Amino acid sequence: MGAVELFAIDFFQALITGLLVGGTYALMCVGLGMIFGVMRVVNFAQGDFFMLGMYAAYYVATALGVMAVLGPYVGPVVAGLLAGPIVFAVGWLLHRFLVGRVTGVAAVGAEGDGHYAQIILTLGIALVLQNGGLILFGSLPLSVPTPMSRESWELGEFLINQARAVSFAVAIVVALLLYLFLKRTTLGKSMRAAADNAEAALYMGIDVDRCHRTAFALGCGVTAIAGGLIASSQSFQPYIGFDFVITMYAGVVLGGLGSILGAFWGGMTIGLVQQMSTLVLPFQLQNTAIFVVFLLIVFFRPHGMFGRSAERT
Amino acid sequence: MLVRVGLRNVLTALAVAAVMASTFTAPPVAAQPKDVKVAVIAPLSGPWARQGKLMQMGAEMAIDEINDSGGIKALGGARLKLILADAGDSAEKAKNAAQRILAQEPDLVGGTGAWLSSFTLAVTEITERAGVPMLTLSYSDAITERGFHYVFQTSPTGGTQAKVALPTLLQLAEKATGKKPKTVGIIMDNTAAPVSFAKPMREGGLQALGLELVVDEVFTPPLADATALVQKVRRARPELMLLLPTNVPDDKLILEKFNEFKLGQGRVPLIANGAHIGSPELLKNVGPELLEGLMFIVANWGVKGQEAIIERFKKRTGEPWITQDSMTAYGDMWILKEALERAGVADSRKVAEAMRSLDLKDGPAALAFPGGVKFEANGRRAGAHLVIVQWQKGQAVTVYPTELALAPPIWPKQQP
Amino acid sequence: MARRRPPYRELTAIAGIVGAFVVVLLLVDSAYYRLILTLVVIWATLGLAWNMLSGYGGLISFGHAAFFGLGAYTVTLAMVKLDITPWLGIPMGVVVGMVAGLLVGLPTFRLRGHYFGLAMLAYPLAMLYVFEWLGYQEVTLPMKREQPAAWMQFSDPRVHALLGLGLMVLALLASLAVERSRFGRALRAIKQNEAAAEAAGIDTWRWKMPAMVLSAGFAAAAGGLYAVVLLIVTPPTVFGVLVSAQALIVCLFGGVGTLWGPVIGAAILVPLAEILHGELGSVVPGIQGVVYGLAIIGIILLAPEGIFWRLRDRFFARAPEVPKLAPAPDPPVALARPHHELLVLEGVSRAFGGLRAIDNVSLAVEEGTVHGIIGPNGAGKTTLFNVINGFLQPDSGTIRFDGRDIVGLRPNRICRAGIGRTFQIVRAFPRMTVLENVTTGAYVATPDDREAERLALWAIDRVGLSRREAGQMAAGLTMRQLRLLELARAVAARPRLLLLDEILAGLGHAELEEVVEAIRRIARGGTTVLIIEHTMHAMVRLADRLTVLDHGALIADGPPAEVTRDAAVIEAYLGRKWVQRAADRVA
Amino acid sequence: MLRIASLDVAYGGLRALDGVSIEVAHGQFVAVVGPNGAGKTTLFRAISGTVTPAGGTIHYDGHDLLAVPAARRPHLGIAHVPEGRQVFPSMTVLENLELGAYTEAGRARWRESLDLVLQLFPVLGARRGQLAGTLSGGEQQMLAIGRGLASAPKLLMLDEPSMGLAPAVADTIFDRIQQIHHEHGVAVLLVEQRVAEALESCDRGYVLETGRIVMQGNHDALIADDRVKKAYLGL
Repeated sequence: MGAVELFAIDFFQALITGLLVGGTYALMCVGLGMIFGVMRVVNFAQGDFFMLGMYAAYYVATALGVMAVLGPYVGPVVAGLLAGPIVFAVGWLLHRFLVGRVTGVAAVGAEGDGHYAQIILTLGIALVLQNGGLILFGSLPLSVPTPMSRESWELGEFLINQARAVSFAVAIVVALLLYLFLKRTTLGKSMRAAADNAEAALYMGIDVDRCHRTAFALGCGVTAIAGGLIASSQSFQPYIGFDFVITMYAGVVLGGLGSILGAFWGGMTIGLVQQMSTLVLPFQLQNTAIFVVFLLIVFFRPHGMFGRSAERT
Repeated sequence: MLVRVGLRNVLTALAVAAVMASTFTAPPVAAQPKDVKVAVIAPLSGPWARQGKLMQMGAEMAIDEINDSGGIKALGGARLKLILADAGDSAEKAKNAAQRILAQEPDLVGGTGAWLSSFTLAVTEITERAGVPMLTLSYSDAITERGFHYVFQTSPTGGTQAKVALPTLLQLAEKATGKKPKTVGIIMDNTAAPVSFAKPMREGGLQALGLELVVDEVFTPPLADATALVQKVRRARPELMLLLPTNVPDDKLILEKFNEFKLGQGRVPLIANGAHIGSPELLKNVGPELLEGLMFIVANWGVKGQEAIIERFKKRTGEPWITQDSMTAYGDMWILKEALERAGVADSRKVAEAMRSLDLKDGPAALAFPGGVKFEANGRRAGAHLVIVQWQKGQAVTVYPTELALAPPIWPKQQP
Repeated sequence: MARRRPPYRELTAIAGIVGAFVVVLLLVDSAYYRLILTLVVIWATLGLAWNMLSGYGGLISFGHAAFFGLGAYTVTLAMVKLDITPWLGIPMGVVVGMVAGLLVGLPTFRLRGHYFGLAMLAYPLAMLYVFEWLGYQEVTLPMKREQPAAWMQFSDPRVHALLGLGLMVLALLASLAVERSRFGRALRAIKQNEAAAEAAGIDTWRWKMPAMVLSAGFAAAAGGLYAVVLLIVTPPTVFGVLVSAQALIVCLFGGVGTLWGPVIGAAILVPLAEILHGELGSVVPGIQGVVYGLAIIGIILLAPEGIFWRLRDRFFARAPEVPKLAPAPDPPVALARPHHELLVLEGVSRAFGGLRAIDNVSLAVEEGTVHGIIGPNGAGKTTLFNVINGFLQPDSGTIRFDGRDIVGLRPNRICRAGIGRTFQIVRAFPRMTVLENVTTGAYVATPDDREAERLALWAIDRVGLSRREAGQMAAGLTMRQLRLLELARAVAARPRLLLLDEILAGLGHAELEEVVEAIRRIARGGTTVLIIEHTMHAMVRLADRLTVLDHGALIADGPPAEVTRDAAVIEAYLGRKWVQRAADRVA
Repeated sequence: MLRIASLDVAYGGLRALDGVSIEVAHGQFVAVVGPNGAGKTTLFRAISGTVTPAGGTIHYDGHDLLAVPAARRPHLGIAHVPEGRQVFPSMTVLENLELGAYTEAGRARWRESLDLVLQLFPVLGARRGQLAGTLSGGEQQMLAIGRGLASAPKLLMLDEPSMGLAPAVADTIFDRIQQIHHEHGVAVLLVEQRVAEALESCDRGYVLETGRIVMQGNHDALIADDRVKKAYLGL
């Protein structure tokens, strides 16, 4: 095989991997993008909701016996999906008792509309979740046990990891369902309305605070599903959130703050850049490549790929 | 009347206060000899919490055994007391932890820590100045290159391991297959330990052994996906693969990718480095098939002669076997005990001095550190040679050195 | 340059802090507490550095670890590779940090709000990976047994604490200088409203960049000292997210945009985290983080803007301070050249999408007059002002001020040229006193801070606010006071032309009289006034000439008495139906 | 139907409304006119619950409105068409209308409301799939009114519907408002600075100045009042 052919094989293998990795990134970015889009809150605890999603999936798969019942192929997927509602509930409660007190209507009039308090509050929540996770779950690295993470489907020269491919498909479906939810359902529409113009939404009879709570919980839940899906490829410990929250922010900003579609493509872009940069750059610089691409895109499109220039930031 | 009662109360209170103050300022004279304090400084929280926990378990076992067998005889049967300090998730916290226990326990005689080499480097800056001997299992050469007098490195350093490991492995390969491998690949992360391990190999070490480096990839942990790494291996097909990540999540990604790309389960012989790759948690995360045949180099492991220790450890902790972190911490406590016996006084500088003159050939300390305990002038353990362990049927068993091996090595038959 | 009154209160407080710190340092005999004290002042310095850019200027940075890390690595690598002592290494690190600040600022200031903050996050992380790639995973500062002091390695670690204290005091003094000078006021004005700041003649880039560079310099110094204290540098410990977060947390916790916030934050949080870590960390690993997180959450719910502001509002609500400075003298009343056209617009148009907000407007404002522009809501009045003062560019047409073409100039240049303006929605800076608010307006007129304050007092007198009112915080003012404040701020620059945007809206009758009288006084003082209103009754008495806009077009222009009888004006105001009915009734 | 009595609203130290009393009967068209800053928008916000009054009462259809959470008020049949349109810019015209129909009544009568809106403003039908943010000012105003109507309200509150519109468009809007009022029996509370159009259409009018009602009366009385003319032209 000639050098060009070899490069082409590497190129497409990296492209496939980038897409597969990017799919779950896209989903976790959508969760964060949703929270920012509706509430305009910078949530630094998002990585820890991702972590909670991983543990939720693990315990649902093992302790609750979902794996035993559904087997090692369907089980992890179902467990990953079930992480969503569990973390949704956690997010709902956190918003009800903490986050809602420094955001939304409550924060109007505070300096910078309460942004300072929000940032530090979510940092505090992150600390509690990580360390509480250590106490609750222990320090052992875990993963959802499935043979899919070590098997691949062969497509000629190319190998497609089964766990990643299934996660990718599920992530796309979940993102699509979320998209349809926001586009089609009354609740989804009212959330978009609250994001667009909270005051006018109130005049429509929409309970804006409830929309915020739903958006926050849903954002946590969706990111947790992404975590639950990745939990079958990657092992994790309670402090893993930090590795992902940065990626999430890069993706969301890249796509354009406030745009959920943008968050999706932003996450996908991160996955692609991370995997494809290895074709030309030293492997060690794959994350540097992400930040360089991130800065370039944001400089040339100061509101991200999908951001509206009228975005209130 | 009221006044008198009041006055009496005040006097009583004052008396109580005076007694209490005296108990805090002056040690009470007691028949029981004072406890001797030794420290474990290790990450108990943060991403390395598991390793700290393993060290803690090993040290606690040693201390219980020492105390149960009569304590420090030279000090009238004084008991060892473990001072545990959490080094957390940063070098700053590790350093603070060291400073804290030194301040709170001025009579500390020595300790072990702090697992991660950057933590150890930070911690020993403190203990060096305080004159407290610090044992460490960290590999970094830098630890004992600073001209410090109070640091004792029980593991072979990264540089030493690199020099010794490959020739040993090549011998193993040749003995098993009848031919010498010609090509080798390296996948490693860019943390300090693998970097210092791989450096001498790249700088002529491989060439001297007649090996050609056909894959050389360095990544920054944590890894998101191993496809791009293993794709290069799949292309180059080295006859021997050095896998040098430093944590279980990355191990899992890489091993599973090897399997997925049909390179696993012995098709390409894999050599790793570090205790994480022999940990029960890795087994739990990837299962026995993927690990079968994988060899790794560590400073210390359960070896022949340690069966009793291993058995006690398993029984005590519920862990399936003992790893380097626990075994080393166990041995470190015994080294401190032996040094205390020789120093005859619970003084850290004297204990350090005694440690420098130790030459243990038997006893629990020597058992924990095969090859015996004797320190060179720079603080490195003389004759600290490495142990090669192999995964065999879901167990990480020592296969080299032969005299310590619990099982013979199985060299994977390379498939075309 | 005349110096302002030294800030005795703050200097005393700093001296107090230094004294207390030294006493505590001497009292504690544990090396551990001394180490913690050292870390308190280092993190406080980083917090102060962050505060210079993000607290005063409102540009929240999530990436100050970039500068901190560069400082740390400069010191370390200088010592390891070049055998340069940290005594020189730290200043070198400061230079490196400042250059980095400049390089980071140039592109990143293009971004706004969260985009800026999150883009800043990328720099330290990119550097982290680059430093690891370069092979600097763990670099230790070698122990120097000969002449340790020459290498900042003291046998007594208290010297480190004192060095840190010195650094923190420098940062405090720098912050104080920033806070009390036009630098700080300009930054705070930018934070509150970048557009209004531009209109007040503040060149926002000129202030943001030095703030970034200064901030980066102090962050690098803190990082350099941190390396000396820790003696080992790894990319995660100096470039990691936790470092950036630490800068942010001590500030947000203590109080943003104040001298004391970072100090309070560091003094509480650093020991708190350590105590929890020491007391609980080895008992139930992780519990220390939980308690620490809960403490942060609890306190921030009680004091969302930080402890400092909460304490101040609760215990130290200051009595208004009456400024004692003598106001600047009246400027000589420039004799208005009769019929000299100071501002001339010719054929100015501006459209938004399909909507023509201003449609081919030509008008001339004569020097020394009060010229009114009236028109219903949405007639394009404010757009016209925005075009004149440079917020918007006209699609076509020319604007000349005193004969000079001003189209295309940035708002702050136009302000410097002599055009001041007020805003429809009052944009006072709530955490500043009336005098401070007004002083920001005077910076254009003079490079001297004291002179600016005197000008401000003059303007305050001129608009009829009392000296007592001058010392009040703008947050508690009434609408009348806010309007006069806004007026004074515009007047303090002694503009030749003053654009007043609906300054009478929302005022009651008595208040309205007072503001009208103030405008008259200003006009008599020689300032030409162009005023927008959409109610006519006050305007008729105030203006020498009226221009009427409707739907972006000029429909009448002339003396008030004439204009108000104009049929087109009546139609624009009362509608065709009214006119029709009136006509019917007459018929 | 709507009875506001001695309403006080203060922002900080500033009184925005001072003892304002206004009544709207079933099916009545009431206009509140006055200059900018007189407190008209504040009045509406108090009714809708986005500002909390310092004193006074608001009764609506037998409810003490101040005790009803803001988000529940539209469900009682109050539609608020806010100043400056405030459509949902990133949503389509149809979605905006659907959100108008978020109330129980609106959902129940969605079909007829939609027909009504499209019949009143045919241009909205033509642009139903277009994002609201891309509409012209006049179209946005129509959409805002249509959105209010979609809730099948008993009381339609309109805040400055003519603001920033070309005269011809403003005239159309006023015609439609009258049509809504006459043909569909919806009570209308209109706030306007275009005094003539507002008073022309109303059954009853109030003049609001610096937070106080300075004049009130029925249509004919106000139209005939010279003070109105004087107050707004300074003649």
